[in-house]
Amino acid sequence: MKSLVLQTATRILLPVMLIVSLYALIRGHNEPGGGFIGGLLAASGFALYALAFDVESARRVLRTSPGTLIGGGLIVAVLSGVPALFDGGVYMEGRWTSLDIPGMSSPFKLGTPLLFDIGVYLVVIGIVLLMTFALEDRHDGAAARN
Amino acid sequence: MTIAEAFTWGFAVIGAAFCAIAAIGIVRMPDLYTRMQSATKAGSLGVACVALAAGTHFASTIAVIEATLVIVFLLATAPVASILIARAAYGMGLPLWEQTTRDDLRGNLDEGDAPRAAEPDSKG
Amino acid sequence: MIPTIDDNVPIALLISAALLGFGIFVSLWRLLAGPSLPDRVIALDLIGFMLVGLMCLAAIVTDQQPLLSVALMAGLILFLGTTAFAIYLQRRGAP
Amino acid sequence: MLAINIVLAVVWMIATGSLHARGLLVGLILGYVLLGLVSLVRPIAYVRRVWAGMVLLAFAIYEVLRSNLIVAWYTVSDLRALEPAVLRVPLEPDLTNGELTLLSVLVTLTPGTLSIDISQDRQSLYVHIMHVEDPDKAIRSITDGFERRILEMRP
Amino acid sequence: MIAGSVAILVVLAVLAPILHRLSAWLTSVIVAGTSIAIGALYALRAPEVLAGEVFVESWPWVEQLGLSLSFRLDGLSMLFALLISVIGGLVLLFSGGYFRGDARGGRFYATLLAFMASMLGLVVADNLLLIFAFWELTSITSFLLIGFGHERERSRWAAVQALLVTGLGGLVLLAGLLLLGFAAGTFEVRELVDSDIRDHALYVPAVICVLVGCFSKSAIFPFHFWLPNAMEAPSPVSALLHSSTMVKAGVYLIARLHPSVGGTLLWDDALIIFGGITMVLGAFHSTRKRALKPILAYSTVSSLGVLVMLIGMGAAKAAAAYLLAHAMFKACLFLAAGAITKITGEKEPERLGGLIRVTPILSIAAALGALSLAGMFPLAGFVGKELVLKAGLAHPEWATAVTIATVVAAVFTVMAACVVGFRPFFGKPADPNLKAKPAEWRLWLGPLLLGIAGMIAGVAPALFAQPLVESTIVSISGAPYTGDIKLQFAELLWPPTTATILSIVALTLGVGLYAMRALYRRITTAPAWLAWLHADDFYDHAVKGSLGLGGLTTRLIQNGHLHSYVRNTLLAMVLIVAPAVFRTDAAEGQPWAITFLDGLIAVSIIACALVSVMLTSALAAVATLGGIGFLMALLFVLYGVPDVAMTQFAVETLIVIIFVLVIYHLPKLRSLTSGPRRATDATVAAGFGLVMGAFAYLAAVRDVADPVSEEHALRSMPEGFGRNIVNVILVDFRALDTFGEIFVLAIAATGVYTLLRLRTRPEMKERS
Amino acid sequence: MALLLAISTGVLFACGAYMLMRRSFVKLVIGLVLVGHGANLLIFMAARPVAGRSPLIEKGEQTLEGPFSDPLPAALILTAIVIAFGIVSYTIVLIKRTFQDLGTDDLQALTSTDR
Amino acid sequence: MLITLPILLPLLAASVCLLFWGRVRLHKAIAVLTMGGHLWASITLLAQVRASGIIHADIGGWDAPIGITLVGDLLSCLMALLTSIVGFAAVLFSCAATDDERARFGHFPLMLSLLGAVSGAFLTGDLFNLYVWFELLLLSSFVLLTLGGGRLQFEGAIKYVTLNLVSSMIFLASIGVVYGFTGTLNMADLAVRLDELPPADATMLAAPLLVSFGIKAAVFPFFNWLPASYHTPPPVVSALFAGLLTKVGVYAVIRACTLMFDQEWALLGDAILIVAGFTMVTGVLGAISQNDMRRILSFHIVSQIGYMLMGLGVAMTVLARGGDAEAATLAVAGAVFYILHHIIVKTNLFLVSGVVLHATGTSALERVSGLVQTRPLLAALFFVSAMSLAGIPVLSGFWAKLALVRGGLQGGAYAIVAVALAVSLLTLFSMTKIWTGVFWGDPEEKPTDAGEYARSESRLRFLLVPITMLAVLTVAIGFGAAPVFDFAMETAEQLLDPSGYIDAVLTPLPEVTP
Ligand code: NA
Ligand code: NA
Repeated sequence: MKSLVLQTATRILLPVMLIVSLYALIRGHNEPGGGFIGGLLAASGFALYALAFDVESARRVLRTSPGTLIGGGLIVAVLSGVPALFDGGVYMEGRWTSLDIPGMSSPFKLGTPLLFDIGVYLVVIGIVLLMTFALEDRHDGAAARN
Repeated sequence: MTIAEAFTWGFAVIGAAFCAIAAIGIVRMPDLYTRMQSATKAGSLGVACVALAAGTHFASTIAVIEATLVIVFLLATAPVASILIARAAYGMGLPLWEQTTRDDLRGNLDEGDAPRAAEPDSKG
Repeated sequence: MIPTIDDNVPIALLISAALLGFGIFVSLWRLLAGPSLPDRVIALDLIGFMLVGLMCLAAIVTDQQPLLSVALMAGLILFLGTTAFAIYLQRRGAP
Repeated sequence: MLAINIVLAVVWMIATGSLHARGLLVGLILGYVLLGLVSLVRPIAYVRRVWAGMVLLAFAIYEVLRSNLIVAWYTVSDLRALEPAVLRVPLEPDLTNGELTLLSVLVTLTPGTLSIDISQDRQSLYVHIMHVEDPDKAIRSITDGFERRILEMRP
Repeated sequence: MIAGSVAILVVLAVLAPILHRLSAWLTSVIVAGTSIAIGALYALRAPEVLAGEVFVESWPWVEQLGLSLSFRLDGLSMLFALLISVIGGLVLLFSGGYFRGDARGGRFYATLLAFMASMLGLVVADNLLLIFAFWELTSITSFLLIGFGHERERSRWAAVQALLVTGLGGLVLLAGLLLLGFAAGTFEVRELVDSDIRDHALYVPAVICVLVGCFSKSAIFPFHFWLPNAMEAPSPVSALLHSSTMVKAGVYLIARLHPSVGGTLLWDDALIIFGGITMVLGAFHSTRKRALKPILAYSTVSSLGVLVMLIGMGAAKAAAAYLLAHAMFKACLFLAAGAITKITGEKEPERLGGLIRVTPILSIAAALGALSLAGMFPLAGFVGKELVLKAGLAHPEWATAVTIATVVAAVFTVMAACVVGFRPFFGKPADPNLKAKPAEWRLWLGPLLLGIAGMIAGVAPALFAQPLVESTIVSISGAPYTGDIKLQFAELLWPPTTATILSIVALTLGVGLYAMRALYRRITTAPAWLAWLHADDFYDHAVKGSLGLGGLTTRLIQNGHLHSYVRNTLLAMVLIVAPAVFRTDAAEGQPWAITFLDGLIAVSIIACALVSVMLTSALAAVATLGGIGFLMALLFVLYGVPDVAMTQFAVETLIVIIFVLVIYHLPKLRSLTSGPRRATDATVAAGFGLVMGAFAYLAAVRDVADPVSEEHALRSMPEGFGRNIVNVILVDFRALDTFGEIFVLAIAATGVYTLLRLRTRPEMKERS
Repeated sequence: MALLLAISTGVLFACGAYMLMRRSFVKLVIGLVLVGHGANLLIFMAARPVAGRSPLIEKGEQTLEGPFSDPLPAALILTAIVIAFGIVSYTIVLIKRTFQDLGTDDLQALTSTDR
Repeated sequence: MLITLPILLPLLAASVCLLFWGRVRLHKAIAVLTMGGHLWASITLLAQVRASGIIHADIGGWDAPIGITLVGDLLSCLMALLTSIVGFAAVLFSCAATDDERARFGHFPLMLSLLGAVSGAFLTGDLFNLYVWFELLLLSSFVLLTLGGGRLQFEGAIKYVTLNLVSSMIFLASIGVVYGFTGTLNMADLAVRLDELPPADATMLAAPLLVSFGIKAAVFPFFNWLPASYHTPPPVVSALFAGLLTKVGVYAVIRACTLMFDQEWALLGDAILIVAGFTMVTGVLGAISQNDMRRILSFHIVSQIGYMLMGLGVAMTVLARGGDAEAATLAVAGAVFYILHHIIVKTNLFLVSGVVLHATGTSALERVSGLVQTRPLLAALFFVSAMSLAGIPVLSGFWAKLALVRGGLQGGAYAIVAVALAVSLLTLFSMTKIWTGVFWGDPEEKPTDAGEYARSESRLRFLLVPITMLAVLTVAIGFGAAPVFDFAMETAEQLLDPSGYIDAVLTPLPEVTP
């Protein structure tokens, strides 16, 4: 069944959840939050969309496939540990740079751990969606994941 | 006790009280629909009050905005959830309380989908 | 050393916590007793609400603003869970 | 959608801790882009509806507070006095999705009333009411209260 | 050179199948030639060895285990090496005829050569563990040889039986050899003599283990039953394995160890008793068998018993002479028997006859072998038997028993010799239309040479028998050679002794028994009481017993029910862990103060858990689980770990969603189990809960002064640039955990996806 | 509190174990979830958490003063929760698929792989 | 840096495969290349550790015990090397044996993630990190087991999943308790801190940990999940499981006992010996009672786990009672050699069973016969591996058995040696059961049809490539036993003297200035 109320609410909630998820991701290093929670929030938004509308619509809104998110996220996470290797560090050793983003009061500390967290974020979105989409999608037999 | 503290404590106690009432309601009320009435409204209002208390307690911009967001989300999502459950419960044939005086919906519940969307993209 | 929070928590906040705790406990009864599934779902929903409330309250008591954003996120996700239950109920009700 | 855009911008400001104009601007742009991403932006002017919206908000808050107290009273009072009912509220024929949603949400948010269903033909809203003494009056209070004010918000 | 000879055979074994594909004929000649050449190589060393010189070659291998590549050539080794290579060569030649036109020939050569290599290695090895290694290899290669005709069920069964019996012995032997090595402090056989092992505490177990191993290999009672069954092997195999080589491995090892280990009451008496029993039993059984090879097999069993007994009696001279004689006549007879079967297709001597007209040379060869077996002068067998009788008569303690047993065995042996060696050639065929084709040269050459060799050994021992026997005596007795050995039959015959008389008596009685064999067989075949002598049943019972035990335990433990698996696992866990928990006094330390909310949460969690067990609606149970999750989240919030609380909250919700999306396909929960079972389960579960609860309490009251997380708190901000310590731990301090965890998630999602999407054919399952 | 929460932990483990020994697929998963909660609670207790004090460093500070909840077990629990999420989701779908393919949700009927 | 490669390479490759989902040929190429790299890395790592002692990498640059440390000592590097060998063979085998449908649905990335997780479990020096790798390898194995499965796979999987998750939960809870008692997770640091506790407390912490490892290692009485499931998935998956998964449990037991829980070795050692004895016996009894090649082999895994534990148990009891230190070292060396040998041979036997299955459609003894005639090379390869498994000289299994028996006898552990020898006979028996059932007999008698397992003859020939590799390896180890055993002895010495490990890990690495 599709509920009109739910659909309307979802269209409003999705962007909010995405913003909140990014919020959780970015500030996770300093406040409660992080890649997991951010990812779960974002994924919840899309999952809600899939529940309220249908999987096809959710896929369209997502614009990419969960599989790509997983693969990409994993690769980001794996590679985030590599930079330190170039200057004699250990794998996953943090490498930091200060980024002066316009609109930010203090310089933003950008480092490989954050990159790692972004990888986590993407993976979590990917896996939750891969599962919920697969569970919700009634059109069986479609082998393509991408 | 400052004024701000008074507000904080006041809102907190009121909110908590509403929550407690909601909980009592959910236990005491005779059928699902009346229980939902009690739970959704008193509950969300109660939590909203506590959130408001938090906003006044910290009294920083961010805290206020966050508290506001909590309130808005709660007040926006709680009814939606209630509507969904109510319709589902009715669809399941969950009986109304015997003292219910009138039931206009009986026999009129549309099986299948909700109203067809007016806007072309509402189905995504 | 026995770790505890500060003893001088305002009485009002303690009362609030007690009320919320009472509320959760009472709602649990509905969650556990049912009788119907929707009853349990709304009980769970309400418990979730009160948890959000408790988080806000905890933020006040411990003077930790970050807990407020936890409450925010919890509130968002709570909705998703209830929605899923509702959709399940709908599907089971009208297969 | 402007409202959402603003909300997003504010969230952005909190997130980055940049509470000034530049932050707001970045937030607005970011929010717009994000909204674009989820294909929700409709370029419509909203300004005219702000006032009506505020009126609605005030009314809703009032209603919520008032009726919450009533329900609180119901809760602790003798339940046998209650006379609940499920009533059909006839609707204006051309309500948009948003308006329908808003209406049923507001009805639900108000203690004592709970929307259950909107009929497929979008003509009726079924509402569960906790205590009904006069069904017609109850229905009228909904159509005159929320529905009218929502319609006033129309562009 | 010693190791090289083994290596040559190995190489040959590898090459043989390839060669065989090119030319079967050439292969048979090459392998036989090489084998005999190896014999010649050893023979070249004979003068030095016979002069008492000992050749040693030694390379280190796995020193920590005591295994070195040590080889030694002394008299005993020389005798065996010559037997293996020469008889092996003849057998290989014979095989060329036996497997003519058979594509399996290449495989056969490979296996047989591999066996010969193992056997040769065994007799020249000078390290206890190296001996064991070759020992096991002979078991395996003989397994393949016995089962060469694996299309037949009986053949497979016999191969497995031989392998298991010798394998069992081998394992016991391993223990024995190791113990021996520990007792001696060395694993080099040549160094054993110098050690004082007979007084060592490990001596008795070591000897028992070694003897069990040797007995099993050499088919000594009570392991005698496998050898006759092994006659399923092709005749050339029987000729080699069961006359002169494999079954002699046990005898060889006993002889090899005798100087350094023997001489104690335990050792000597065990050898005499078990050897004697085997001698009589084998000879008796040989008279009861109908087919050629079983008769020869039991006769071999008897001979092995004789050898073991002789060593136990310290009769090195008799042992050496008999060993040599037996190798020649038994190989001759096995080959002859194989040839007979090959040319007539018959196996039972009673149905054969008159083959003298078809294959005169083979007949002569067989007659020579049979006469030698019967102990007729002037053949080698006569010398052997005389010496055996003399040794028996001379023994200080066992003279009477041994002599009687020897005579009885001799009577049976004579009869068997007549049946095998004369009946097919000189008797009348049961079936007048018996068709026989003449034997080709490769079929008769081997037997003939062996028969003639036996005669030469008897008539002119100085040619090769005397020196071989003499040097072997030195090796067996461990004492310097005293030079009073008489192998000339004339010297043995005159002046006549008790032994001579007994020998003649036995011969006469044996021939008489042969004459009355129809009556004799009626007497010995009929009674069922003789069945116990047949140990096959015992083996079968043992195998069936182990299979049954296996089946029973497996049905008990691996009964297919997840319920009992979980219950047993948890029960065992409780039984192991609970004592470990309750024997400590770890419950010191200070419990926390209780607060109102903590208590409430704890009680609520308990209530939710208990209710979730009792609910019959799956969804309701899921909702209850959600309740527990929320309560946990609350606990996390109250105790200041907001990240965990948030994660718990989100995960709980997602699990509920997945549950909800899946569960409505599933039927309602029911109470299916019986009351007693529920009670058992509840008890086990309660025990599990008790243990884990105890752990929780103990861990909670324990206060660690300096947990590693103090460092995290100190370094999170200055070095990790994050104020949220939990997050810094997750993405920096312990990022590798998170790293693994996102892979867990990715794989879980992939799993869910494949479970839902990949629907292969429903018949995609094992057809069993 | 320690004792009471320890009892809760024990009850979670016990109930989980009991559910693992039932015959229904769904109860199996419920059992897993319960046991997982028990394990998390146990880790949580082992850390001797400090009521209310989050392991969050104040803005502008470099280190955290005074008693605070041990952040390491928190990180462990977080990881464990997420891993359990992955595993439980997989298991839920596994039982669904098994039910579909086998047509039963009775664990007692699953004996063909061991015979 | 090298030490991270055995973990990173397969996982990165798995990620790339997940990104390019469904591209079978790409997956195959990536998998083969990755395992080649893994092999190279493991060999180099082992050589390096042997040359210059225990190495470790503090991941993230945080000194132990703050961060997670990967530790390469001889044992862990050996296990990593074995992982690459088995993985390489399995990947090669999969290239020809796996059907397209299965390959499209992630067979290769799943295998790679399994191999990465196994490597992680071997190389990590952190208790909780070990848990994480355990979970990853478990989950990968779950999915591999059920991928495209039918009834049997699901049935097996449910048992496998349930019992292994019980183990995981016990492990997880134990980690919590251990942290509560010691405040650390780094194994070297734990070794130090556990010694400060009363011995009984340390043993109490050891008990649940060892139980959970015991479940993973499939020891008596926890092994039920293994025979219930290992024969159900495609043979290459069984082979991979058979070679590696239980060995992770054994590795964990060895690591825990030698490094951390050396406080009450007499008690623990006795317990381990009892468990080892029952494991050997029940496993082999199960094996001889089966009538299917794969089931026999599955039960054998259980039995042989007992041997590995026996070496450990003998060493512990001997040393705890002041016995012969040489015997203890020999016993542990025997266990190490046994693991080394077993992983190679067991994998190979399962691969052989795979060829049998793909050639005939079944692995049931009574449905197939005479393969020695129709597939002599396969028969020869099986024979070599089977005899090695049974401990026939001079194949690798002989040395393993010899070392264990010698260590046991020398240390005076006669009972367990007697059990080991008896079990070894039954092992031989069950190998002959397979040999006579599958390879001997008249091939005409039981004509077979491979059905859905059918593969083209050229593919079947290709399948022999990895099998030959492994068979050659077991022969080579047999003949080259001296250096290998030297290595095993060194490993044993290192294990029995954990101070080297502890010092290496807890000494911070010198700062590298870029
Ligand atoms: Na503690
Ligand atoms: Na220690």
